[in-house]
Amino acid sequence: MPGSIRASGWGEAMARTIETVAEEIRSPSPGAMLRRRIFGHYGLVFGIAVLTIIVLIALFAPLLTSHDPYTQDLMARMKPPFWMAGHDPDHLLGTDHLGRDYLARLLYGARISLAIGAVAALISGLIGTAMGVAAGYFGGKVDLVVTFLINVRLAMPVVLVALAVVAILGGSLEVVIVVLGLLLWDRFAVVMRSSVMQVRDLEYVNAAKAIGCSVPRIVLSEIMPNVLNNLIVVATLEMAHAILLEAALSFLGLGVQPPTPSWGLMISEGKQMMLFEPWLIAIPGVALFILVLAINLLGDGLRDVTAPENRG
Amino acid sequence: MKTRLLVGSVAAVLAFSGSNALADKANDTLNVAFTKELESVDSYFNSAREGVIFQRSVWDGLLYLNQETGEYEGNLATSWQWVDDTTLELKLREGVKFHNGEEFDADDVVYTVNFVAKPENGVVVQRNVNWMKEAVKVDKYTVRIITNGPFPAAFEYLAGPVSIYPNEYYAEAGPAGMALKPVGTGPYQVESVEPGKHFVLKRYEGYHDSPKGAASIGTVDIRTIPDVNTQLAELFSGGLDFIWGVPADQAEKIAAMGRFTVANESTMRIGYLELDAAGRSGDHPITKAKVRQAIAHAIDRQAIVDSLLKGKSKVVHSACFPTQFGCEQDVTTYDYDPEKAKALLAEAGYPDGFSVDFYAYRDRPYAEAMLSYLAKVGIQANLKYLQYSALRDMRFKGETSMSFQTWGSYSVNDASAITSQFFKHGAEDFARDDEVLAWLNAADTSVDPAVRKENYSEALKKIADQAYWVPLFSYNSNYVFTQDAEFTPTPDEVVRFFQVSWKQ
Amino acid sequence: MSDDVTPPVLELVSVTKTYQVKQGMFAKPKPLHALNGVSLKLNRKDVLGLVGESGCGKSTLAKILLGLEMPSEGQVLVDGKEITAGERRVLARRIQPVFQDPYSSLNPRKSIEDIIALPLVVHGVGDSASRAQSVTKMLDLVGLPARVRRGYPNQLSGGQRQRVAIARALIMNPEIVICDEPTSALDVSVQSQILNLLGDLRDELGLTYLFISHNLAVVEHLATRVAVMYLGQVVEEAPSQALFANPRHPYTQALLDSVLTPDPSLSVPETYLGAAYPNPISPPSGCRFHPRCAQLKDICRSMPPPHILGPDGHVDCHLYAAATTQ
Amino acid sequence: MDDPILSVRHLTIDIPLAQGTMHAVRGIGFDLKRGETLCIVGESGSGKSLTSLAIMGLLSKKLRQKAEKLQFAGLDLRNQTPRMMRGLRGDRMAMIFQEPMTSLNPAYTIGDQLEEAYLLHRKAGKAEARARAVELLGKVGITAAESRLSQYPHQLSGGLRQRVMIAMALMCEPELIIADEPTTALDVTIQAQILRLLSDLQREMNMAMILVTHDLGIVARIADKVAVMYAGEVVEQGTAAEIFDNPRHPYTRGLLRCIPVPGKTKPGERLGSIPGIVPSLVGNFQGCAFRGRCDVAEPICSEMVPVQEEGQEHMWRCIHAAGEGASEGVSQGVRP
Amino acid sequence: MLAFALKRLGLAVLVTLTVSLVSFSLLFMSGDPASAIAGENASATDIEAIRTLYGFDRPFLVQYTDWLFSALRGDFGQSYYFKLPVADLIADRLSTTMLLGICGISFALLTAVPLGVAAAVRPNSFIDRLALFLSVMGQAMPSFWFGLVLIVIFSINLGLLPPSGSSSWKNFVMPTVVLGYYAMPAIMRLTRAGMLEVLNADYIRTARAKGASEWRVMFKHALRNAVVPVVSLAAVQMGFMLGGSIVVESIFALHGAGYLAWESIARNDLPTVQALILIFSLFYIVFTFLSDLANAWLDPRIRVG
Repeated sequence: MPGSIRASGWGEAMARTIETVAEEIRSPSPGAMLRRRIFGHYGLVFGIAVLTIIVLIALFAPLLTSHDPYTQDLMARMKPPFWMAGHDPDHLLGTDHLGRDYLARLLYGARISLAIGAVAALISGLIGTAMGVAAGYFGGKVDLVVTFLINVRLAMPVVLVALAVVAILGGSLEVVIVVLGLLLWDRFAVVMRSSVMQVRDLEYVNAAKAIGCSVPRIVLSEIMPNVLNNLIVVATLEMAHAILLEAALSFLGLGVQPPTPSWGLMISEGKQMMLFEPWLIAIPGVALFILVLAINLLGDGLRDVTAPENRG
Repeated sequence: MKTRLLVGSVAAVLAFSGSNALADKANDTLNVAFTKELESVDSYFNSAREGVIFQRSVWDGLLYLNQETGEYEGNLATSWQWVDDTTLELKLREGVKFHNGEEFDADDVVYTVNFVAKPENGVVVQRNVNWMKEAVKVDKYTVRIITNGPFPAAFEYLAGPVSIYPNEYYAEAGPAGMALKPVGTGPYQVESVEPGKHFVLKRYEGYHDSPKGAASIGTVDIRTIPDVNTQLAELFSGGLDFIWGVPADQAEKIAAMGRFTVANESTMRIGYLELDAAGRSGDHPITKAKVRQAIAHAIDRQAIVDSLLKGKSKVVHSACFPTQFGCEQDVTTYDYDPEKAKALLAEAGYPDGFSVDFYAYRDRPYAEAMLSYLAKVGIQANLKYLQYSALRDMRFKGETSMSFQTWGSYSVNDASAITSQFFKHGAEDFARDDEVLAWLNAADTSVDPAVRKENYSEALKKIADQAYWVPLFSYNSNYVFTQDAEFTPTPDEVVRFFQVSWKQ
Repeated sequence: MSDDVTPPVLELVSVTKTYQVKQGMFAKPKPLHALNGVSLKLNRKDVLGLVGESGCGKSTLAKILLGLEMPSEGQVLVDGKEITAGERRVLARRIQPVFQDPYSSLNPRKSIEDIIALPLVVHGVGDSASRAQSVTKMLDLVGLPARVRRGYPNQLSGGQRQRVAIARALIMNPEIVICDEPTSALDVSVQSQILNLLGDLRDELGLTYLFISHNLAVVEHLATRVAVMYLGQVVEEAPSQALFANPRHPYTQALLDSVLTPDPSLSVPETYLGAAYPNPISPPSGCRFHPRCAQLKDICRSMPPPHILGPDGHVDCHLYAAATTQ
Repeated sequence: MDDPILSVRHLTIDIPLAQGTMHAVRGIGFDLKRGETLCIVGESGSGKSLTSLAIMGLLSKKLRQKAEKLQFAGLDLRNQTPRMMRGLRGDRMAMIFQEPMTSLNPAYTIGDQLEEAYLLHRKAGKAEARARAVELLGKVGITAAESRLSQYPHQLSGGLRQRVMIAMALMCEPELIIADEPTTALDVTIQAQILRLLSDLQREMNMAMILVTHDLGIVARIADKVAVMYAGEVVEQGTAAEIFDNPRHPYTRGLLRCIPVPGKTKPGERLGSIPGIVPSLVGNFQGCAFRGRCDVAEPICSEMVPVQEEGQEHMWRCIHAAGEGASEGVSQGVRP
Repeated sequence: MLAFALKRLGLAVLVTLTVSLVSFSLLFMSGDPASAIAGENASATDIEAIRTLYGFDRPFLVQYTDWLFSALRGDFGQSYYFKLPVADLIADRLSTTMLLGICGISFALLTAVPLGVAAAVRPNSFIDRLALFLSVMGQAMPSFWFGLVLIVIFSINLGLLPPSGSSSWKNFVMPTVVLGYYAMPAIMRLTRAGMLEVLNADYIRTARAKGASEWRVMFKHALRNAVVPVVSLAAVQMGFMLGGSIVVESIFALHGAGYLAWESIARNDLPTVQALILIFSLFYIVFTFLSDLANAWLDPRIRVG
């Protein structure tokens, strides 16, 4: 079949083209380039490292401490942590106001914070992505409706509504997660809408349509992979947002309920004694700060490496 | 609203130029903090502790309870006697003037009593006033108060929550006006009110010769600061002189600092577990007496008192505050005995324990501590921490099987203020014990102290036997104030500003 | 060519596409006639060059042919049978696109093999082994080495990408390829390679092209027939040689005049297309070209031009109305 | 013979990249006299736009730029302070960019932007600047110039915007105008108009013009002199007639064979092509950059590239003299 | 421009209505408001009487429309808790919150915009890294924690600033910093990203080619265009801030609307909560509306058809 081409005068030239192509293909694949960029980005590496450590801590909390985070000992309350005088070597980070091991609560608390962040981001991600993608892909009336809903959602004061709902339903871990999940979808919707709009008009999407791809296939296989980086970035930021909001709700007394060892709750409980035993809020506060910092750095880093020209 | 907003903003900006009134002995101002926003300073239209404190300083009752002797003394009344079981005649003090200059006489008493006794006027705490039917003027300085049936505790209320208002002013201003510009006869007059936020009291120079005694400090500046930490921060940085309700741990630390006086006094408030023995919330293990007794044995109340409440708190065994009239102390007690608790549970058919919702509205650490004790004997209690009104709603509907409650009896030193409140088949009665009801009815309506005492005793004994309640502990309050001030707290948890003075 | 036995592979019968353009909150949306009664025929192995300025409706036409848009009025016939809205997949097997920008026409997240094989996957043709084989064949056909298949679009040059796009278009053995400015984003040295490839493939596979371009030199080189569009209408259509040798419509003439051949002895031509391209929402009355026409007559302002059929093609212009009626 | 207004010798531009230094422009040079038009022609990545930006002093500070000589109207541009360069830009040398859609600031009116170009360099009042703006809008063929002044860029079509850009460049009657692909984004019909306008104005105002383009058609029609750039070098330079009628460098010849020429190339006929792609300019580079794509390359091409000259103006970089061996293996030439 | 404004206004009204419906139904489901009005220690019959007196037994839509039409007249009903008109109550508290919001957003803008511009002009410089560091810190720092830390440092340890109250400008320093720092990172990042993008725009090159000075390029040509999204974001942040002042107000005992909201939720004071949700939403809507108008004014592509 390509005989005619080979036979033609520029067969040799064609052969050389192929050689150049062979050279050219040494430039790395998108995955390899991504890996290369990731490891050149300190913030991202730090974020990944810290987050990995925290996830491992959460997973293996029972192996890291022999204490149970719920067992109280009223005779051994508020023992100071190891760097202070009078500490108990059995409780490295001391004990809280009910004599529970602070280290154990901190370690198990990682589970709570991560679960809240991850599940809330997942719920809001599903809602927001569905809405954003629908609006971005179909445009027109669908877009009008979604944009309107986004506006309504943005107009509602999150903290206030979350407080009200939690006050109504009572603050269990599940309620807090669901409420946050139902409230934090706006950024997903906004970002997905605009990213999908950008991709929607690219020619490879038209090509896929012309090939005869169904709408679900176009969305899932042509559009989503190209907006996934934005989705992941938003997901990390919203995860951090959810963790901070839970902490704020717990701080205001309308979040996760005790004795759940949530970091926000630990700050809220430790706050009572903060002027005398500052470490009670310093320890969970710093843990929370580091977790959120790591997640944010991860998100920022991902944004940088997937769109290096758009750091901001 | 827009214009008002604007004006408000401007005013707030202008206020920047003013400086923070510095608190101290030097300018004779006592700076104190309320923890809760007071819904209304009209003493009949709030139900908060802060309201009681405010009321005691601004208004007077007809009688006065001497905290040291426990005797009733005349305040706005000079003498009083029961004409019959339901009629109390009082002679009023002459020459008393309200803060606005209005003269005090029988008309004021009649107007006040008749106003508050009418349920449709919506006095918030009805039990403070609903025992009165009406007041009748006999002459300018003599009135009769007619009660709805015999009411032995009447003096307690007349010396407490029933404050006398100026009839002319109140008729005109009403509760709304009174809330913004309160007028009374008390040792302090109100200089300014920013609802919920900020109140300034000035010594009433024309205060009559009351057993309360005249105020010593010129100005009391009250701000609402919800957060204990902020209160402490203000205290440390000199913005406040006097706070109370300081949690035990903090009070201990402050006492150790030596910069402030820390005083501890018990209060009439007790904490208890309310158990749904009657099964109002459905069929669950708690309807079984053995289970309730197991719960009583499971909780180390002494440890909670020693570690968490501290101060003058004590473990209580009876469903009332020990000093209250009729509060029988010789009742069945339940020691901390987890093994026995487990055995009782096994006997009741729950060798592996059970799971139950545990409601609470305050003192989360105490609730958590109890949770942990219950867990040790196999009772998996899930804490549901609600706002007071929400929890009360649920309790009224009988939806709670177990809740951690507290009750302060309005500082009324009589068992009727607590036991009768909760065991007379009302919405908050989870025992529904007819026998108890009968005893309490007898005790509440008799004027014979012996009869009352005996009936209360029977009721309380049965309550303890059946473990309808698990009485836990009495509360205490910590008062922290500048070393310049002198103050002796009272067990009724009422801060009487007029009894605070500067150290000489 | 006008054999009555075999209908044209592709035929458009007075296709009109109208968009509603919003003019503000209270104003009623106004109709924009992107296509206004366009009729075209493509016979097998034809290369129909479609030329015109941006905004004339070339791309809308391509979208309709690809089934990306449905005509507001008129019919699209394939082998004489009308294609309805539900039959996009039928269309997809027979008509395939090659787009202008090789950088945005390939999904950057997919490997070259996945991109080329996508039509097979979508239409459920063959198993993965036979698909891989087809991909190899197509790579060879468009002159790319087989190892490219594992690569990603970002690893290829513009010309190579356009070859991938062509491979994807051809893998389903379509009859018609819609080339929408396929070389305008490429350097000249690469453009010639792609043009040669398209020519070779047409010879070899018997393809029919609709070749949209603003580069008249390229059109003249490749097309067998040319249609000139102006404001949603085909104002002239003729066999390529005839049209370039003897442009009849003043607009076609102006277009041809604008072509800058690399001849240093000539200077920049004067095109007389003084006025700007009109706003398609409010097209000029009469002959839509009249405001820019160098041979304007009074009748052009008020009367739409007649549709004058030539021996093989047509021209819509008042200039020739007299000639035919006479 | 008058002195050249612009004289460039051995201009190099290096771009520091993560992988190494990219030698984007490698020692180019040319002279340009008043009233002359130089076309720099080349494919994407050949360094033609960088060259024009370098002359304007608009290169990003991250790029390293060197030249043996960079003289404009007797001034050594290499040691002008930024402030002095600003004084030259827009006044004595001006530039027109490729994208008229994005080259005008969307936030300001046409009038504001035109007047700014004048007010930055002339001690003049707003009224004078305005009058000048109206005058130039008329000159670039915009009717109703007064009313256009208060319009915003988005209200104009692409062709009109490019006319505005030209008017803006001419506000101070510059001696040198650099047009970087000024018609690439425009329709063919508009392209001809704009080019005609540019060459008319250039003649009228006796400016020197550098026109950067990849379109040989434009080059042929407008250039006095042509510089063909490939991989950062000028591979061939000469008058338009010499370049088109007597191309010497294999790349130039290849380019000319690639484009179909109506009336010369037979329709449907196979076009010439230049296989392969531009080599990477990152790192050190030796020898002829074109050798990988060249039909007539020889082993020696990897070591040296001699500069050959013919007459006064025609020069090319290749080991081969005048078309020697160039016709083998390739069938189509430009000329029959 | 007028059509644009009207269209935006129509949208704003629709959003307001929807928010009010959502918040009303949300709280409608929250259970029986009668018990909240009754206060502590009320009996079951008291509560029943209140229920019929206030009309809580009426159908949802009737109650909603009733509430809505009163709200349109500025009557949000009586606070269950304070027994005062909600409108008066909120008007009283809002001044503090507004002041706090204005101070907060000013602080955020005054720090974020210069930092963002400086960071964009010198990418990867010290100032860029400092800006990034500050914004990363700001995003990760729980504001309640930050507030507590500030109190410990500036009130307790240094004794410079009062920890609570609203009587002097000193009282607003820490709340302003805490609230402003919450909004700062987003504004800083957007300014930086916007400036970077605009600085790469073709028209910036055009301005330079005209011979405009860097200063002029930066402030006349670049910032004008980069500031457009920043205005929107600042409006959004301002809206969020007013709603988010709950935490700050409760820490610093500022009796503003945020604190009122928190307490009202705790007290089940529905009319107040409903009114506050609506008013916070309204603020957001008004701010975004104003910012859209400002943007239309800044960006002629919106203003001039």
